Amino acid sequence: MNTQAERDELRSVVRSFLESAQDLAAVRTALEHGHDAKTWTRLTGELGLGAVGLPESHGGTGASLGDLVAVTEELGRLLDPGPYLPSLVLAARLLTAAGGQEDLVAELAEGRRVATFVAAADDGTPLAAREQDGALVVSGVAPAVVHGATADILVVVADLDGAPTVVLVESGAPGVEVQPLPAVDGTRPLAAVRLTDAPATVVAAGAAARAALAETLCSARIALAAELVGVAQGALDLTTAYAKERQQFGRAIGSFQAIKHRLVDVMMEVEASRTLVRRAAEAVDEADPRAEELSRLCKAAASEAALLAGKASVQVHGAIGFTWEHDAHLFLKRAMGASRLLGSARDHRQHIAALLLDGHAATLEESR
Amino acid sequence: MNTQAERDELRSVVRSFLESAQDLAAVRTALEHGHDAKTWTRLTGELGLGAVGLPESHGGTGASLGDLVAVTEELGRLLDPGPYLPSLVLAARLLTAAGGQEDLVAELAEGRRVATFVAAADDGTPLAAREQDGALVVSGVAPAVVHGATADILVVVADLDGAPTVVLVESGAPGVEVQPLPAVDGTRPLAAVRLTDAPATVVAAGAAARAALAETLCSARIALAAELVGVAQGALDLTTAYAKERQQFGRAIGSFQAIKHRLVDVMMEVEASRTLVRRAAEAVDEADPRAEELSRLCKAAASEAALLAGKASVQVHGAIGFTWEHDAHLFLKRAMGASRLLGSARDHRQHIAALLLDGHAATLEESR
Amino acid sequence: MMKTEAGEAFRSRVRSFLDRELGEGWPGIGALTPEERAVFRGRWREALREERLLAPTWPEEFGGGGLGLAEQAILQAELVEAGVPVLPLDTDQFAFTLIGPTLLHWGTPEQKARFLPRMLTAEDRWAQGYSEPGAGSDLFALSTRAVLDGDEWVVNGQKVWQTAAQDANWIFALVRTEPGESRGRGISMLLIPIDQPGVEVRPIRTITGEDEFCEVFFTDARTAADNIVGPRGAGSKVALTLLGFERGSASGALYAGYRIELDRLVALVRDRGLDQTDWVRDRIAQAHLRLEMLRYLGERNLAGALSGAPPGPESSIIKLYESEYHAQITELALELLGDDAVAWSGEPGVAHLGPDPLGSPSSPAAWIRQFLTSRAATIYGGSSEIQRNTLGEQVLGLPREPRPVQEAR
Amino acid sequence: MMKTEAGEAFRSRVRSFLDRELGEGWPGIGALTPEERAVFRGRWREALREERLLAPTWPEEFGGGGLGLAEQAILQAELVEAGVPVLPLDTDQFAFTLIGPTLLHWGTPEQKARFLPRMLTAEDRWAQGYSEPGAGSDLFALSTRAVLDGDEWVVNGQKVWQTAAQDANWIFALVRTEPGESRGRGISMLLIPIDQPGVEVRPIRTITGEDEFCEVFFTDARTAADNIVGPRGAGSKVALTLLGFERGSASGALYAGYRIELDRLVALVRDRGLDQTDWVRDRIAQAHLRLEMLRYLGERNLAGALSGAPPGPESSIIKLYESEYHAQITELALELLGDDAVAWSGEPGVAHLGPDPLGSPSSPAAWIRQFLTSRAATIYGGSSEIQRNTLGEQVLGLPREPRPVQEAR
Repeated sequence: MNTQAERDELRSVVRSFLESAQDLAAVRTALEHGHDAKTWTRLTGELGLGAVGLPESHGGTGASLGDLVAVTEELGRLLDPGPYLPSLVLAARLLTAAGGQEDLVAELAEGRRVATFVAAADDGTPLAAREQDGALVVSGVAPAVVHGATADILVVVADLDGAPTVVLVESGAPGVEVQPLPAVDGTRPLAAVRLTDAPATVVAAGAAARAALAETLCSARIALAAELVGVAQGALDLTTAYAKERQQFGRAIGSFQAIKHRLVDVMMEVEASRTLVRRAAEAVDEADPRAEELSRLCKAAASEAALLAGKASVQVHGAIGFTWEHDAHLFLKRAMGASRLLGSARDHRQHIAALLLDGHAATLEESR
Repeated sequence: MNTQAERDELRSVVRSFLESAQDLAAVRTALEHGHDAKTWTRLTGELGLGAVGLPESHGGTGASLGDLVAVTEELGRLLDPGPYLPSLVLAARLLTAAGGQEDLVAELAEGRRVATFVAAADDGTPLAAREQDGALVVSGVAPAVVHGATADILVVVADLDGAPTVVLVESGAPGVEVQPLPAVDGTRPLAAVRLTDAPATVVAAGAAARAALAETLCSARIALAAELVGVAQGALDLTTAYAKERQQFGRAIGSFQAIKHRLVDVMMEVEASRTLVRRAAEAVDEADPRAEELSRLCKAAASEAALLAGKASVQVHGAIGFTWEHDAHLFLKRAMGASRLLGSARDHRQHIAALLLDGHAATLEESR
Repeated sequence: MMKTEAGEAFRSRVRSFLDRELGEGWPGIGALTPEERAVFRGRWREALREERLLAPTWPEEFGGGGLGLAEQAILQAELVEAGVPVLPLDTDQFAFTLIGPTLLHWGTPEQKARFLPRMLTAEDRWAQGYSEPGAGSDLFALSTRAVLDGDEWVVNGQKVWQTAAQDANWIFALVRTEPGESRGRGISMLLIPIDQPGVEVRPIRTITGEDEFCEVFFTDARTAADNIVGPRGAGSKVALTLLGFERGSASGALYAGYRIELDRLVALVRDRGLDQTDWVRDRIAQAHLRLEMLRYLGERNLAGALSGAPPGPESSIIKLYESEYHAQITELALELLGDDAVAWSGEPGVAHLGPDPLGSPSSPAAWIRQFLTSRAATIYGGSSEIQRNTLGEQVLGLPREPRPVQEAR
Repeated sequence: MMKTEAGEAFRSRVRSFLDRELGEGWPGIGALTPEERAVFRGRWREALREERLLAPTWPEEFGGGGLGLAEQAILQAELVEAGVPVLPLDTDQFAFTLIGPTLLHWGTPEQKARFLPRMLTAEDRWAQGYSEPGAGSDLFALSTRAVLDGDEWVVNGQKVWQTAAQDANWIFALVRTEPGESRGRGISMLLIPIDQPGVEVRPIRTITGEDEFCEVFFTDARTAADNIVGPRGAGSKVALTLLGFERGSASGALYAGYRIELDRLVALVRDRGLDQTDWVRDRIAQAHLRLEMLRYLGERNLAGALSGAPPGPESSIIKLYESEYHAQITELALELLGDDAVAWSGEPGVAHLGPDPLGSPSSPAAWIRQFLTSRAATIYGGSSEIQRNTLGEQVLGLPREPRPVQEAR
């Protein structure tokens, strides 16, 4: 695990790389043509950022979620359109948690192959697996799979005779149908994936699979919350710069309280969410029993912060912020997509209410 | 029914009278000693304002709710501490709707006697009535009766063998116990009323009682909503005047957008609520089937407008608004009390949701 | 709203006309395919024009209906409720709600006779030229200029945020004609033909991915000297006059449009089995309440206009309520759609601005588009911030912001 | 929060002390009657002082504990969690969080030796004299003045919004001593004895009906010439220095206090059978989320202070979050109470400002009082509006409002 100073260094590596290799004009190219494979392999392989947060046994730099969130926050801030979330946050971590698969995880970390996470819903609802002629096959529909159309490998959550099972399916295998969707957030492509008796390899089953899935979703919520904090910060930076420059009625619009206070409200949510994300990552790294709860709290907070920042950005920019050519909408739409992924703020508040009010208060008591 | 111009005239009669006879200093006296009986008899008897909205058969000026809301709005604006709501809006109208009782209603209208409305909850939940030695007696608790400690007569909703019944109980009768409550809103005293086999006279029973109660509560919600609009307007006026005068950082604080926009938001809610109140009163006067729905809509709207205005008033006034000597808190507390009486905004939204979503859509279809 | 006998007779006439034109089972224009819709718009515009309902309040000599505000209000509400457009072409809103009324008020007899009938036939299709890059909510901070060269104005500059300028062949524009004067005082309103070499129209793609806006570039563009509306230098007064026209008449149509939308949202709630979910119920009830407020504020505004009462704060309040209502209702729609709100799936929506008309789909694609376009409603025609300043100063009488030091010197 | 060995050892020491002093089954000070509370406060203050925990970070020579920020933070959180006051007397907050630290930083050796020990013994009980009628959030718009007359300052003017001045015998006040200078530049900080004919203290009744504030009138009041803190004319700098002291150390106590309050609210939810009501669940979850945000912002602030990092925006953000959190939670409480929220029934609450301590009643009277006092939290110590200006300008770097024309000239 790194110190905060080392993390800040990691953060600035990501930032400098993306600012030079993939500015928002390049992100726009990705809206039409998908992410740039070369940028992706440089980011993962050359810079080694694909290895962050993965254990050394799997070619990683150490299983620190605190490090990972430093990376995903920066990816969010610059609207990275690559498959970091599905391949490295979801698939690679699930494989790692499930055990084995060191080589495949190392390949993912180096950006040589890309994987994604496939379930009937992104809370891990399983597809159906069964034995057929001595081999395992999987069937079912995953309605919105992140980077589903470009991934090489599908890491699938399936149900085999009532037991949760993590299996691998090659995207080119028979019985795999992929239908790209017109995602609102063009920086993160989606596809519907339909499996029909697709041949699969078991990675883990039963209690091990269940634990791996829970652990992965918990970490992924936090990493995605960090991304949302980055998105919110990016939108806030864009808007603040505009409010300083843009003159109306003889003064910079950022001098008007209506604008100033609105941006302060955004900033407060961004700061508070970032703090919560870092605490949640720390909780995972320290095996704190509150990690699950904190993962939901920070995902809820960051989702709302990013939506608030995206809406404020469009509004404060005025008519120019309503055009395609301006970048404000890219942030708003990324917020719209990412705030729903892995559970909305409302979904997570429902889980929190159950912890607080339905007698599962143990972890909360511990918190004091 | 009067024209809007005549209503505006009515409105200005109430306003001029209260401004001269009962300024906020006098209202403060009422906080300690109860409302001034002389002002009350002048308002009702001398000015004839007690007769507004009651039919001529009962000594009224005509059964127009549109007229009545012109009066109650002004009473709210000047925080009148008298028993207009319980005696004239609730009791007198319930007696009138129930039929008969012309003399008593005329006495109430002239301010010679004061009545209040007693039920187990202010949605008309009944107390228990039974026959005892050939006479009717009533028992039960009404936890918060408006002007309960000073009323001469209790108009009680009771249940007699499963049938709703409206009965009269003299406040001095045996079995009547009245316990004043420390009301948050000191301008409207409350008391817990406990009846223990108190002797009662039947006014109406069965379907007639049920209809009279529904009609009365519908009208009373609207009249109370008008009062809340007045309270909100009074708070807004006070605050706007302060924001124009009060200098900070070398300028009037009302020139700051944070203050200006906040007051505009209050003004918008006041205007919209007032419009809705007038439309609801019109609907009652026209026997529009939407009257019930509109009564709930306007009570919900006006309750929230008054709370918004009261809170803004305390905040914009700063520390001075936090003192007892300043009038801002009187408006906030009146809003706190009146917004709960006859159902909160949330209560009414629940009724509206039932109309919209539980298949009782007939009246809403009619509305288009 | 008080119903009058004359009004109800007119309503019957409109309904008969609608029955005749639309026939049984008309589902609303929202249910048509884009191709059907284009055909229908043309046919429907012709029907309105023949019935003299396209410009109902204009004098009959110019092809108008000679009707009053009350009838216009009834007409518009009936049309929206029936699911047909009030102004079928995108350019019609500029012709019939902006430049047409302006010409009726300020135009010379020649201007009226020349331009008004051609608006009805759509021989002239109008674009609006107010905003400029950099001006934003500050309407009079503009720099497009025109100089008189013989009997023609020569115009140079740029206008932006035009909707529908692609289809227009004329533009009415605020331009600076008196360079010595500052801000509001040196501006005139000119009518400029678009089909000339000096005018270039370029589309601007919006947040929804559609080419809904345009930029218009003037490079030595020319228009006849007498194509000026009102006196020289009076352009800001001419432009502001517009704001008083037809006060309140659209409020019934506004309500009808949002009611159709809320009905669609309630249907979505039922379809998704969310009608017994507490938070959904509360939000729907709240939306209904806000919509009824909007409705009666509109009726009050119209009633005031009909009775000749001086304008109250209703118009500005309505604009603020409307834009915030629509932002909230479309946010609610996305919340109801849940995970389906991440992709533009299903049939696309129909309206450029404001709610989708009767018959429109209740798909994620349609609601997402409404969510995004509703972001613009708090910007167009004076941002919500500016509206609040105006209300605070004009209605509450609060002091204006101090001017910046530079200007005061 | 990173736990350290030294910190945990100190925590154990505090807990042993608490066990020893409070014994088994201590219910929290909120559970005592007002009379019991008054007695307890005195006894408890004595215990803290003897343990050298009343001024934990002050040097031992003045009666302090000689401890660091980290220990202070642990101490305060442990005390609040245990339901005992950190600063038992109302005047103690002014002594130990304001004038004491100011004297440690700016005071002469004589001032420190004279005043600090007497704060510990409560021989000197302090009031704060910053605000004036008419100044509000504009801290330096003050007009109380002092002139040097021989070896004494003669003070005339009025201070207001004092809490606890009834019990105080000294007041530290910002006064204008250099009449030529404008605003911030002509101000000094003086220490003035209250027990003299020239000082009159009058109570001000607040919105809750209690005498919680005071006005202090100075009429030729006198204090020794050397009772000035820092240089003449440096009063605004001296006053602002305070804001940097003890950065973050109270955050754990802040969290503990609000957690105790939220637990009480959750108990109320259960008592009223509302724990399965959807909107209540959502609001409670949201409250928990906001409170955890507040908690970790506070920890981050403290961690920054401990590591010597430059101050971030946390302090101002925390103040805004806190005041808005408290306004929201107390509004929720009144909503939960429903019709019971109309009367001051049940046991009264305990705290003047901020949440009621452990053991306090969950009655309508207590929650109504909290609702009303929480209105003040968005006003005290710089209104929320001022805080947002400061954050916008200092953290986001947004331009200041233009100065009014009068001032610019």
